[in-house]
Amino acid sequence: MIALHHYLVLSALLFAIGVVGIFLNRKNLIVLLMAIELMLLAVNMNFVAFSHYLNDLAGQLFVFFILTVAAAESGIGLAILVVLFRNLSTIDVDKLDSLKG
Amino acid sequence: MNSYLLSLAIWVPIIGAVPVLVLGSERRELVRWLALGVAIAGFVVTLPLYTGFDRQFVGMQFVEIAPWIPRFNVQYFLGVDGISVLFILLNAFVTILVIMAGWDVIEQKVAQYMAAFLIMSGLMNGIFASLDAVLFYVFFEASLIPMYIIIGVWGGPNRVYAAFKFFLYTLLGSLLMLVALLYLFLQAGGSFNLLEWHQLRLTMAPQILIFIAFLVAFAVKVPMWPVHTWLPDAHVEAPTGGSVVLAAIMLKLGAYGFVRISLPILPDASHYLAPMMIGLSLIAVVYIGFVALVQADMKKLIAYSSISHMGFVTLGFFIFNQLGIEGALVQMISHGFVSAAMFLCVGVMYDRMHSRQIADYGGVVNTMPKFAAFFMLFAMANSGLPATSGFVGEFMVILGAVKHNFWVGFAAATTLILGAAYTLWMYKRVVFGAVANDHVAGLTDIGWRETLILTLLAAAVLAMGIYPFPFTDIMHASVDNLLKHVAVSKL
Amino acid sequence: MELKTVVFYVFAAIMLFAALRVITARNPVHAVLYLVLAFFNAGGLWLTLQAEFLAIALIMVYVGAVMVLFLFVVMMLDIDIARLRQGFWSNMPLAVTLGVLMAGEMALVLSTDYFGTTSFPDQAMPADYSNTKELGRLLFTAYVYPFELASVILLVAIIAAVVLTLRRRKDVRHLDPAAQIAVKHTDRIRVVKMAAEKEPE
Amino acid sequence: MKTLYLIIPFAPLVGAIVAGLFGKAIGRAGAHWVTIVGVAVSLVCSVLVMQDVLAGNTFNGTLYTWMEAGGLKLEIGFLVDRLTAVMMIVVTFVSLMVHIYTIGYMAEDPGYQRFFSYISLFTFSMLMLVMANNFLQLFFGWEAVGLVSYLLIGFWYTRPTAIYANLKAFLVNRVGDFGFLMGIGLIAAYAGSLDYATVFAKGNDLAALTETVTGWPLITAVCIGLFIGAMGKSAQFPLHVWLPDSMEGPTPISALIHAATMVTAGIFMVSRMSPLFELSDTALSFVIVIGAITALFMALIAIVQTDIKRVVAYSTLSQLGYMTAALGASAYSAAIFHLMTHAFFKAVLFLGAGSVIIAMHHEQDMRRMGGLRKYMPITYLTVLIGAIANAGLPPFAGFFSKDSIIEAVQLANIPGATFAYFALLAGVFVGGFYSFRLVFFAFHGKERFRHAGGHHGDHGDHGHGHHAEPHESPKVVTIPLILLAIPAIAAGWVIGPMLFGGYFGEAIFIGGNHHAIAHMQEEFHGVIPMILHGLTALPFWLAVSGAGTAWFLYIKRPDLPAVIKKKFATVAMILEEKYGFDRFNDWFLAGGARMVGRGLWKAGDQGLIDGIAVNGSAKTIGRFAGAVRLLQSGHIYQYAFSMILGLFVLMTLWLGRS
Amino acid sequence: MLTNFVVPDLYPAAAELFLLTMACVILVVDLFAGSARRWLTGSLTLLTLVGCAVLTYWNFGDNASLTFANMFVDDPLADFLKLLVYASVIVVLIYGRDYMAERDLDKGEYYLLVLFATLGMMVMISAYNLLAIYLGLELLSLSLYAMVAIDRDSPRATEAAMKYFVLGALASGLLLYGMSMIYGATGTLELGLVAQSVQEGVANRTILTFGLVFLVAGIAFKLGVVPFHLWIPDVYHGAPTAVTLFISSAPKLAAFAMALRLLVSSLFGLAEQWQTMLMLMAVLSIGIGNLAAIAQTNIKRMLAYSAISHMGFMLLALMSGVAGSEVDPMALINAYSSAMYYSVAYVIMSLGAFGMVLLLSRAGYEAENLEDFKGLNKRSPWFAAVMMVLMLSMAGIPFFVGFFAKFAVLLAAVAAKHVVVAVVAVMFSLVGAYYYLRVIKLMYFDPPADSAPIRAGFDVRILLSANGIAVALLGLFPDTLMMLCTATLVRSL
Repeated sequence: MIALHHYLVLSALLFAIGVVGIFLNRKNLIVLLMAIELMLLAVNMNFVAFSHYLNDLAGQLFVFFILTVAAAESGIGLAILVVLFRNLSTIDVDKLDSLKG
Repeated sequence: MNSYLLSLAIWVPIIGAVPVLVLGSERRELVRWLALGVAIAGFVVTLPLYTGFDRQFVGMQFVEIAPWIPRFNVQYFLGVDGISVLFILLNAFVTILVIMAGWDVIEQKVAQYMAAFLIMSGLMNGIFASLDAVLFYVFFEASLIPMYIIIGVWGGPNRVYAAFKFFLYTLLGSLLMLVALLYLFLQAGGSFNLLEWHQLRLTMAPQILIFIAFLVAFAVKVPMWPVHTWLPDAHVEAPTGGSVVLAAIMLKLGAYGFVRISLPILPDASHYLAPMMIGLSLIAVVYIGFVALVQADMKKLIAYSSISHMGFVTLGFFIFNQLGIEGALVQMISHGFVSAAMFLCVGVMYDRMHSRQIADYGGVVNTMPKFAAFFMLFAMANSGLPATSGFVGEFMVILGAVKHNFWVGFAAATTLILGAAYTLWMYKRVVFGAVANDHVAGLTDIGWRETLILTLLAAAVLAMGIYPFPFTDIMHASVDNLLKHVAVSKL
Repeated sequence: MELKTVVFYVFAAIMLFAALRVITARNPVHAVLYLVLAFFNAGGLWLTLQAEFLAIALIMVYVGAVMVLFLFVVMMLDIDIARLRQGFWSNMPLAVTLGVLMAGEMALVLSTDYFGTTSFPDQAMPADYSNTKELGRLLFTAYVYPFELASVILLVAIIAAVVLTLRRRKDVRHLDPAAQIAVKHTDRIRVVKMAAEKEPE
Repeated sequence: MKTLYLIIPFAPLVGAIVAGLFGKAIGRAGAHWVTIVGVAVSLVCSVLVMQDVLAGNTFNGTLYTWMEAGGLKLEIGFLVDRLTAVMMIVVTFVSLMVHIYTIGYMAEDPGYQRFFSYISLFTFSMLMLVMANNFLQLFFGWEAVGLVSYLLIGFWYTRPTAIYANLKAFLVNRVGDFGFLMGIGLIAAYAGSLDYATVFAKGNDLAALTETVTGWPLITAVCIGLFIGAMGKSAQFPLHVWLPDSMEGPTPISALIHAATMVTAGIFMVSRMSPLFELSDTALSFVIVIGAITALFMALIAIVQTDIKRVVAYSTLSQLGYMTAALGASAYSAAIFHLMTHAFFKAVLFLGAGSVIIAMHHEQDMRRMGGLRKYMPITYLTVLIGAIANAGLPPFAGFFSKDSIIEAVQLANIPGATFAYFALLAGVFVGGFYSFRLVFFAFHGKERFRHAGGHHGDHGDHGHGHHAEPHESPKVVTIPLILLAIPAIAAGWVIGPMLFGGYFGEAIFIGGNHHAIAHMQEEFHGVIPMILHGLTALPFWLAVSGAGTAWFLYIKRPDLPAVIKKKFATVAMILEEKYGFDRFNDWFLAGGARMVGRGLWKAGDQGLIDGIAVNGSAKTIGRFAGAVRLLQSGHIYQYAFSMILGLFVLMTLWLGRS
Repeated sequence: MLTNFVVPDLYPAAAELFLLTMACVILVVDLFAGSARRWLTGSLTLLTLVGCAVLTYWNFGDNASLTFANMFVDDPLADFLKLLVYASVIVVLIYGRDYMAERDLDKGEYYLLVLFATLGMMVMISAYNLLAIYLGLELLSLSLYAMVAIDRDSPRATEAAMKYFVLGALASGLLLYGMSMIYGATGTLELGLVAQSVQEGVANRTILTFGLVFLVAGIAFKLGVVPFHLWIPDVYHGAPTAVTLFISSAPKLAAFAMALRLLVSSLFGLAEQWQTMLMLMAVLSIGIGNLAAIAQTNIKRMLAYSAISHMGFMLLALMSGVAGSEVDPMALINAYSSAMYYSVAYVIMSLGAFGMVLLLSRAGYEAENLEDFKGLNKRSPWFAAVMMVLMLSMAGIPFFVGFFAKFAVLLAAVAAKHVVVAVVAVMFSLVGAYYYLRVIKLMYFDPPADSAPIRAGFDVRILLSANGIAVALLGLFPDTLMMLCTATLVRSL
């Protein structure tokens, strides 16, 4: 029998993978963006599961908006990435350290 | 009894500084006269405080009260008693001298210089007149700003270090005080009224903690050993006027804080910690006396001597007898005159020679006899010679100290020897002797403006030494009341 | 074990594996594709939760649009893949330790009885229940405010993308609508007055 | 009558102010006239007061309230009784003589007006001191005379030795004042008043108390404290070191201040405090021992001095020791009596020495004098008188006073009196010796000054640069000499009324157990019998033998001193080094203080407080700041890591709680 | 649950609607105006903000009204904060105008992004639903990411934008996760219902606390407090100064509103939990912010670290509402109004400080190093004085507004028996005083290194002067602002 907590634990693991992806990756900014998508997916999973088990559609609507926003966010993120690549000719995360101290 | 005298004393110089600043440093002569006018006006408005003072009345006089920050029940609450009234007069008086002392010595940014002193004068009057803790604190801290600027802009070669040290050291103390004030506010059920705080009952532990918070604030300002090291640096680097105000007024703020805040609000902690306070004061007197002896820089020497003299003030407060407290207050006022005069004397020489090193001088009396005479008088006052103001306070405090504990008096009295030793040894090396070098040979004696300044101070020093009665008389009722108050436990 | 359970575990396992590969894949193109896989599985899981609309929307929006965009960018930017993988393992232990600790802690909290079957029983929907219809209704009634906001956010994304990436290249001919509209009739035709031809002298 | 009292101190003060502030305007003559008139008025009034006092009127009244605090009322006022009257006469008389004498002595000095201003100011201060009716004013005058002495010793401020000496004088005096102030402090604390009358009235109560903190018997502590003050001012061992150096001042000063008046302030003060001292035998023992030590050992130093003024200076020290010993023996009247006679004959000696110095163009070394007798007869005569008086030979003034002191000490019954007696006796011999050594050295023998041609460089500003024969000094110099010589001879004859006639009456109090004076009173049958008795007594023969030895060594066998000196080189060196006090003070006290100061400054202020606490904490903060900056590495993954770590920590902490 | 669409009450959201409409108008106008008539875009933007202010002021009521199915709340607090937001955005636009124009960055999009960011803040401020908070936050953040990168030829700016973006996305992921937990535990997204559910003890506290941790992390990121602060210095430094000015001002108010709505309005039942979290972060922020600021040579970075410490102070007040477990309404109001007062004061000071940096910058010259302030007193005594006032105010020296802000905060902290925390805080602000004083030192004690005259538009001069004077006047008469903060809070909570 699959209960709510199955979904929650699954999403927690997914969230953790996303988080680890962010600081594990030191070379490629795109993977960073994808790790963020994983995190958001985990959140979405939570909301959908709650929505189902609470029998309340608000959660699903929230997910709807998260999807929208995430798409917009990806767009901006990629735009920044492109600009960055034009300036630095690299998307190496390690090279992004001119601002520090 | 509503009067606006205290407000005038505070705001006349501050508001007067605005046109001075607006005039700008281009029109120097005009700026100078205007600043002098403001300073004199500032002094004139304080005179009724003395003449109209009711000596028999115990409480606060010339009270002004108005809501300021109703949100926190902070009031614009001013008033003076016998303890504070003289300092306002002293401050206004010294301001005039300082403006005159900077007359043609300061050529850079004249307007800012004059304005800084005027503003500082107003702020310091505010400290002495405040009866609301927040108002007190605000004035207390705000007065750091002009002094910081004065040291930093018109100071000597190492002025930046000195200015920072001055500011941060003092801020360190006052920030702790702020926390203590807030605590008291809450204990008092939401009042910042110092007079109400005087009635506040507190248990021992908070009393001691609050006392220590206040101690840090006031000790730095006094300055007491071991938080005194900012003073020599600040004095050495500050321009003459800055040193004068610093020594004459600013050091008094800390000591004033003890009588106005620490003692009456925290009598039990004060009694409990009195041995420590006395110990620190005595260290200031003896230790600093020795240190002053070996200084090669005149200003530093006088700065150390200031610390030593202020040690007498704190000593006087914490022996809890009338002689001690009144002696300390008298010492504060006297030190206001004497240290101001000493710094002005060094300033007179510095303006001509651009050196403060004792070793660069020698035989100044040959070329500047008039000056040497004034300097002698002030040097003697600094070493506590009877018939000068320097004697009165020291004498009273020593008598009080002997009454309190023989050995305390004994240690305090060593200043008789040390004070004379460092002051006169310096005097000997600087003024006496044959003309030491061509620079000294080329010195010109003081001009009329310098003579006027020094004469005013000399008159004050002698008057106070020969007839201190008017000075002590005015404080009797208040000191009496304070002592009675301090004797009652708040536990 | 009923079918739903099996389906859950299968989808969950594949999704986690895909997610792990996303962050560990050497080639960013692979990473994107693994992410697509993860999204597909997530969609499957949402179907088990009777959220059909979102499941389909996820596939359409993400796989169909966002991931394509990602791929597009990956392809467009000429990235030296070999160099990108250097030094990957050096920070692995720390990252994994923290990740595992965090995941463990989160799982510990979430696997409590609170979210068990007793307090949250499985919801059985009526047969004629349409998830899409209900969502649609809500979206355009109670959720009209966020809906409008979401549109503004998309507008911002458009503006941002334009302002950041649009380059007016000098060597490419382009149209300027502002100039086109603002043009005056006098600019279109220039009447040139010419002097009559001179008589040869 | 009150106006009269006011005039006495303030007439000189007015003179001093006028001469000091308007010296340039009124010129030299103006300056000396205004001050001389001031002092003269003072003297006249003092005489009038004396008459009044002899008529049995004493005065004790307040001028104004100086200050009031904590139940302690501090006032400025006068107490005029017989003791005061004597002092007033002595002070104003000697002062007047000095004023007149100065006209000649300082004739060519550029600081002429300043000098008159100073000595008039001194007269004022001294009068305030003796006329005080309370401890505050006493201390007031006490310090004021110290100040003027400081100014006068350093009068020639370009001389390094002079400004060294004046600083030394001031500081040593301050050491004494320190003790004095402690005494006053104890009085104020326990008697609650600084008024003489009130305090004396409480004397017996005070005697029963002990100091609460130290556990000392109160009255002893008070008296020793006060006496330490007297030791400073009256240059008693070991605070005597300033007096010989003070001879750097102009000679009139040496006469006025360092022989006749200021140094006797201590003697006067102890006499004034007799109601207190009489209550403590311990204090009296202390006094008598200190006095005896001073009397003998300072006299010994005088033997080896060659500077004419220094001989006189050490002789003064020795004589002050006698007075102090008398105080210790409760023979206050004898001390005051000796004070008075000493004032006259020591002034004579100093002014005579000054006269010699003028004649020698400011040469003070006796080895370059000799045979001056025939060039300056008046000076010679007066100096001889002074020397005889100083040696204590009858019938000159010194005999009476000195003899009384020795007798009183012999009769004293306190611990230390026996030691004191023998020390004083030895001192008499030494006194006879050095007094006559001076006379013989300077006025007899070979005329050694002729070989000392170009030796004027020392004091170039006063030298004339020509080698004229020495000649008698002008009248302004000799007249005061003569005027002073008369009392130097005759003043002793008032011993009867003064010591035994109950002259001092209430002014001096002697405890019932101290009966030296009373005993002597029984033995005293008049001046002549005393002289006759004196001729058979030990002191006389000791003095005579001292004088004889001097004659033998300096007239008869002038070659011997050098031989003796060689034989007893160690002793001579000890004496010439003045027992090493100066060296010790310079090295240990002055140097030590500087070392302590430097140590505290460098190690305490600069090292510990500034170095470690202030700059150290600033540096530590700076280091922390640098470390914190490193956290900001610029790498996204580290930023993210920090965030997640923060989240993890929060999560762990708070989930553990709930 | 609604079944049919009913037109909601639009009046409470009049300002938002107006702004959105105007944004669309400007979008079109700018397209046709072209770069030659950029002033038109700028003026329209300003006009829009003024119009919003009028509408908001007109809406200013005594009580809260909900609309849009309880997702939008219009209460005095919201109106007050919005007015402040408009004001600071107007100031930002005026200060930054020349800077952006000189660098050719004053594209129409810049103005649009500013407007949309403002809309995002307004949404956050008025949010009464977790979803609305999220959307407002994203609207703001996305606009800001784009603004930071607007100088797209600058490697520094794009680097900053990238960092901001990645970390911001991470933070919103955390926030969302927290929201999902709150939703799961309480079954609702509406703040009022969440509060109700928490108070009634229906929801599982463990889960709530779990969600709270994530929420707090998200809020902390937006405020920029340790350890979620690391983006602040880099973004402040890298962004064009005019954008830095924007980021450092109004969004702090929005973040404050978010914190207040999430923590106080909805999760007050968990106050004991979040208070201690905030305390930990506050102390760390004050400490690390001040320490790191000392070591800076770049004034933008320095001000960034100072922002971190200021936000720490703000948190100090926010966490002082409840002493122990007892709830005293007076103490609550004191604490939250102090926090609000502090935020407002900080925004005013920050506007002035960055405004000064902008004032000194010229075409092709960024006056962003501390050294650039050298000898300012010689070059312009008046602006040196303004900067001095700002620095002293930031250092918390009276008579300036910064002091009373600190005062109110410390009072709240001491009242909540956090005396030790208060002492630690003041000790670190002593450290902080050092670097503010250093700026004054450079301006007053040092000779100028650059004698170029200061040129700026008349309006900039007036506004900057007014800014400095405001800091001083609000210090001399601090009561009005304090009372406003308190009054709006009392009527809104």
